[in-house]
Amino acid sequence: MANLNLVQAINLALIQEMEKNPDIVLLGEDIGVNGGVFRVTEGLQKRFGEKRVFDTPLAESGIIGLSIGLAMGGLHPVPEIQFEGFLGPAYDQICSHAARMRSRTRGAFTVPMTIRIPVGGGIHAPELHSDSPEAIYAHTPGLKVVMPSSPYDAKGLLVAALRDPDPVLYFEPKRIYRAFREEVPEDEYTLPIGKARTVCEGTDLTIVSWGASVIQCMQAIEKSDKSIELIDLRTIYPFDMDAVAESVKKTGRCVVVHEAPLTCGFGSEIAARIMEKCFLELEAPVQRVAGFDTTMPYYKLELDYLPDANRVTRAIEDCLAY
Amino acid sequence: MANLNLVQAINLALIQEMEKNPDIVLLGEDIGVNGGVFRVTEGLQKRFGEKRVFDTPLAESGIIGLSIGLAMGGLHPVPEIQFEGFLGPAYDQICSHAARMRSRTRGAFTVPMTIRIPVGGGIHAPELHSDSPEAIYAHTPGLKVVMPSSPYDAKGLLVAALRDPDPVLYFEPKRIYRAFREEVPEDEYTLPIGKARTVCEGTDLTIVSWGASVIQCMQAIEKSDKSIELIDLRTIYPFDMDAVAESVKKTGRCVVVHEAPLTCGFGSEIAARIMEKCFLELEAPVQRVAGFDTTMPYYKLELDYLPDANRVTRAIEDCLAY
Amino acid sequence: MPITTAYEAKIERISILDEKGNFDEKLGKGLIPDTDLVKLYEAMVSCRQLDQVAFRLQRSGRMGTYPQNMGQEATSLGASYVLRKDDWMVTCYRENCGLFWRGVPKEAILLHWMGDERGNAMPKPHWVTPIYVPLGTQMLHAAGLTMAARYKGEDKIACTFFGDGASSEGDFHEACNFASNLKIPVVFVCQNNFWAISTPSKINSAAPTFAQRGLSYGMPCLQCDGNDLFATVYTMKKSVEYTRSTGLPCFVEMVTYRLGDHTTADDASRYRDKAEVDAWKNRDPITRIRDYMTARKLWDDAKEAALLTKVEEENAAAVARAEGIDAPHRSDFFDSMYAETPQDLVVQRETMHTHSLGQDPSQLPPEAQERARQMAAEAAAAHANH
Amino acid sequence: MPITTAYEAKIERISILDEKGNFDEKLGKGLIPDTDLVKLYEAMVSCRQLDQVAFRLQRSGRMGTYPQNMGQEATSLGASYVLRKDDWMVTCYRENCGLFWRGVPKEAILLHWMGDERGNAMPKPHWVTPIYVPLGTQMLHAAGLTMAARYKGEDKIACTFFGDGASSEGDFHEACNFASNLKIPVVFVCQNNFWAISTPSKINSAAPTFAQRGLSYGMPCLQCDGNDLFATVYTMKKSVEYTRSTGLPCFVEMVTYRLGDHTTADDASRYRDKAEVDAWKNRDPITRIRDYMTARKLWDDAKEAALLTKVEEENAAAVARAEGIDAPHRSDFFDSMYAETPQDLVVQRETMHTHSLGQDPSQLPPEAQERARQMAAEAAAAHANH
Ligand SMILES: Cc1ncc(C[n+]2csc(CCOP(=O)(O)OP(=O)(O)O)c2C)c(N)n1
Ligand SMILES: Cc1ncc(C[n+]2csc(CCOP(=O)(O)OP(=O)(O)O)c2C)c(N)n1
Ligand SMILES: [Mg+2]
Ligand SMILES: [Mg+2]
Repeated sequence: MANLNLVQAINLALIQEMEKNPDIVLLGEDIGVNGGVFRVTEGLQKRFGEKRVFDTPLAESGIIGLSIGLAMGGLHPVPEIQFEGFLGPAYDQICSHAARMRSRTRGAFTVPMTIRIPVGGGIHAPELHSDSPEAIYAHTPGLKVVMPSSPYDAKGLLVAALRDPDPVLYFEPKRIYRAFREEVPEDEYTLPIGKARTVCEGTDLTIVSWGASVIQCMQAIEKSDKSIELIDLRTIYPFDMDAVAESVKKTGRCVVVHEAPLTCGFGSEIAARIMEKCFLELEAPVQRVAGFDTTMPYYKLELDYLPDANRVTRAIEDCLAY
Repeated sequence: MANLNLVQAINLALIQEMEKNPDIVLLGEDIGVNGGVFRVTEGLQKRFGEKRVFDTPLAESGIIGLSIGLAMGGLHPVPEIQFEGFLGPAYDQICSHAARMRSRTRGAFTVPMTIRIPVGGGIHAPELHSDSPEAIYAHTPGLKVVMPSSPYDAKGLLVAALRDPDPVLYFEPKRIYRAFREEVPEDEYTLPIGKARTVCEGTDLTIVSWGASVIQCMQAIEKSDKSIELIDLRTIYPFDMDAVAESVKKTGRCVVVHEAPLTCGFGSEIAARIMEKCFLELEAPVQRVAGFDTTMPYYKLELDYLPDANRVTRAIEDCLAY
Repeated sequence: MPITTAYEAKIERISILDEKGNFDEKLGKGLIPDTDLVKLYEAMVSCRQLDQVAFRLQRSGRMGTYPQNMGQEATSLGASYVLRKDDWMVTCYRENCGLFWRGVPKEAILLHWMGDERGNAMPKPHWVTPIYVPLGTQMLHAAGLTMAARYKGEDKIACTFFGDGASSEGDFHEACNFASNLKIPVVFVCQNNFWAISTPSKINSAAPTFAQRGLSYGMPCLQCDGNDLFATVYTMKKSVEYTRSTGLPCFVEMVTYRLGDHTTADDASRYRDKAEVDAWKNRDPITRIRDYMTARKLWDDAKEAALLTKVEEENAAAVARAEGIDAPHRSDFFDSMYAETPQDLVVQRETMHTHSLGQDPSQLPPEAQERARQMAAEAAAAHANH
Repeated sequence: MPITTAYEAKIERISILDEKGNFDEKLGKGLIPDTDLVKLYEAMVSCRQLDQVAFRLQRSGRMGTYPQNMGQEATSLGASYVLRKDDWMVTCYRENCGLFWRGVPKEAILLHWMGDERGNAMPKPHWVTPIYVPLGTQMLHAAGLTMAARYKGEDKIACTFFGDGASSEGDFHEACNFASNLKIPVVFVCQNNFWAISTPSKINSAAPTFAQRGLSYGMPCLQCDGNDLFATVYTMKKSVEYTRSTGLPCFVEMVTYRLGDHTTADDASRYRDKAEVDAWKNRDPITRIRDYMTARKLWDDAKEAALLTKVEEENAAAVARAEGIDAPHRSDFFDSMYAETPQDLVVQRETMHTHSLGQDPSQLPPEAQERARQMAAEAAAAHANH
């Protein structure tokens, strides 16, 4: 058991799985000697050699396209995309190829691959370094989409991803890379992809969130005198609708919180499903606390854009007042 | 007034606007001599010359990136992407650049551009020729997304797009390119981007749809003995929530129909908004009739994947039975 | 010396058996044993005949859009002949002749164009990837497949094919650049057939050759007459030898011509001159070999007639196999999405004929559930008749 | 002739004032008038000093991540000096020196890195585009801007800058290919500073030069010593002349070196040797010109001292202007999304401090509406203090 931050937990998971599985290779921009711009892969090239941990040319489509080939060829590549804003050039390889390879070949070729991507705002980064594109990939059948909100979860989910036979987008909320530490077992464990975690239980209202926003939700809950249940989805696709529905059937009210823009954000899917599954139990419309439908602003205004505890609190109040 | 199909209506709109506005230029793969693989730009190169209507190298990111520059430089480019499946390579230029240029430069540079894209299934096409990615772009602030469902609408909406100061994705449902004709005025008219059309009025239930699916909805309505209101969104973003909410407040029940996969499809946004706006009036959960959360199959099974009148009918029944 | 030379390059062009029948003994002698030549010829004829069969299938509504290979048989065949059978061959959609030479069943290709994914479930032992419709994307997979093989200690190389048009895609650049800089042994073959649908190759490259695309990455580059099987074989031998021995990529342009329409959905007469097509008909890769073999008494009219009968039968049998396969079951597309189908997808599959997607059937009153079951039964019956 | 030559190419390298002070009279004489040389020198010194100022701002929390230009001043400056002021200059993020030469206000660049979009609202008359963070994407815009200008009958050209790393992106390939085949007059300048963050340039190209990237498109290509202002000016003159007169693109590699960290978020000592950096310090473009001017009596210590005082004042004033601007209002990011803000966005803007997004405030009971107003007031007060 060690007290680790998110970066260290991921690093540990990579080391342990790479030791077990010689087919895991890491590739990306600056992940080798430099250990990645966030130091997530620090020390790994030294430890596993340049054949298993290597820098690539600066081209995201290339990184994913090459990884698809590696995966089709029997390895489990772990490409890093340096920031979520640079998923754009790789969109086609991810959505038209990685996501479809198993289905278009009826299983003859598969793409076991874990794409690691720092995601989200709040670190005063330059443009296109603070976005939250998870809904785009949740809308693309054939992918799995994971986003941890703590070091413990990060390790367990990453190990699961590294053993998954299908392509997983593993989003790392950079805002909490080093925000806090927690006990992370040295011992092997996995957290199943597709299962949510109930962070705290409550009876008045359910909050559903994922990634760094979970922290803002916890702050809002702390300040509130209501009994609030918080569900951390952990996996965006396939998502644990059973856990959400069960909770909302109990509380009758729900707030969904995420950083991505409101319209067609993953919150809309959660809201739509809650209506479908809990119609008769719902006492108020599901409230969404999300990024606005604007481009993520440069950092002077990023805190005005991102959901914070205040906005979550307002939504709780609005929802309960309904 | 002429009796035109969708292809002809678009062709006419292009001709008329190009005659008025010398800054409109058309570019894309095979749009010149060949008139496009669907013949939408037939005759335009002959009419307007190679300077205004030109073939490009085979590279979608290049087509959109060049168009962004053309637009920043004061023209109104109309790039064609040959099939929606090939938007993938252009995703980054559309979402990281076209969509953000005005906001990241606080208006110093703008991108008035109309991207024409054949979209959707039902024509027995090869792989990646039958998808419906509209939700992806609706989730990207800075873009407008339009999808006509008839020749009349096609002309009016395209003229509006060609006069819009911001980037518009103009999706052309290829399934109805030549499926039927209707009266299309020669005279100038526009249909405002952001306004829905009430196709038929009713009191028992509201159907919201767009693009080729509108036709399936009309078939289902014809077969039904219920009083059903059909709203054709026409514009996916910004969408006419007022029209939808007003209708659902009246009927209390709603079915949304689209070809794209269910999860995070635009139907989820419509459903979530209806819950927000019409919570007290809703008598049943909003039903979604959509593509399944699978890759669009090759054409042997495409009719089993696509929403059809039968599935719409089932949803109507389910919703009314609730 | 203020002006110095930073870089110099030269690209050679290979031609052995030209369209007039001239044969270069120095390069060509012993290159292809006579017995092989006959087999290669037969393979080209068979591929050409399948084109015609496919065309008719499409016209009679038994197949969707189909891209003919006519005129380009010698390009992929030359490569396939030279490659080891366990090298990867990562192609686009106009390389049937090379694929069939490796043993890819014809019905697999037919099924793909009949709109059936099962045509892509290529048995791995052929070391080929399925047809790629999105252009330019497969070269990166070729690089990855080869790197994976090397990682596992296999000495495979890959050969990847793409068109003049596809070489304009950004992924083309990234694939060549990755292969060169990460030292991945891939032979990149640009099949320049002068057209990308209606777009002439000069719009895809204003440079004098497509071969020079490889100079960007410092790769050895060769150009050859792609309608000359001897030249494609010679060029591939050189290239494969280089790539296998150095572990480094190289670049080949095969100059050929698409004699047919782009696909069955295209009408090439809209955009290109008959004269141009006719000129290229005189450079047909098949007649060239036939004339050469006839002159060398390896071939005669009787053999030709027998061959035609044989390939017609073979191809008809392939069509019968492709058409004879059971229709995929209606929910087939759910089953290969993930190794393990997520619960939500299972529900979608199970209720696809009974309920709307968002519906939790248990929420419905019993009469409605019953009606849903009836509708499903009716729909299934209707489907059985369609 | 079975083996013929399909293509030949040669790329020259230009160097005029080398690191040892050797000056090539033949190429260099009269190339830059002395009065201009002094001004160009001053511009480089000023840019270098701003780097230091920016570094300190970042370290003291007054600015976000900042990429220093140190060591590369002669590249963009040489280009900027040669271009017409109404040619487009479409750069990445390490071309401050060239931008300032055109008159781009320093506070615009500072504001960008201070996380404020208003720094990008570059007044059009400078014919520059804002800083581009996503690599490789701007070259296509350069091509489009130029094509639009030509369409309107203007004889502008564009010059676009990108790094050795960025030249690996697919969009780079597409931009060069479009410019070449569609005949768009763009000078493509690859600024090879040997590193892309921690990635050495050989991982981005194993070829002997980056200049040869242009051969793929049949463009004329030149390489030059990018730390030699005379060489960059000479090379740009040749290139601009070619491009303006033919309307066709050409390609330049400027070989330079990033003396600083990649950005203030980087620590280059993790991945590169001090010895390498030291060697390049001896090739500094600024000292090279100062020594040359000193030798020619154009410059002396007194002038240097006066210059340093002047640039310190100027740069401090620029910082003051950047920091003096009013904070953007908190909903500023709503206002430039569309020419006309959609109604739904207007609602989001107006309720951003009072309600959750999905909430239609009129649905709430009066007490709740009142509480919302109170919370908004509190939040505004908190914001005013932060
Ligand atoms: C990414 C992508 N863009 C566009 C298309 C549509 N398309 C299919 S074939 C073709 C032309 C291909 O030309 P080329 O690469 O020269 O191959 P050829 O058909 O001549 O063999 C086009 C534009 C596609 N399949 N993929
Ligand atoms: C598309 C994209 N991918 C990744 C990054 C992250 N990144 C920023 S700078 C950089 C290295 C750039 O190297 P180069 O092009 O040589 O320019 P230099 O910094 O050396 O001037 C990287 C990888 C980015 N900004 N854009
Ligand atoms: Mg071609
Ligand atoms: Mg660099």
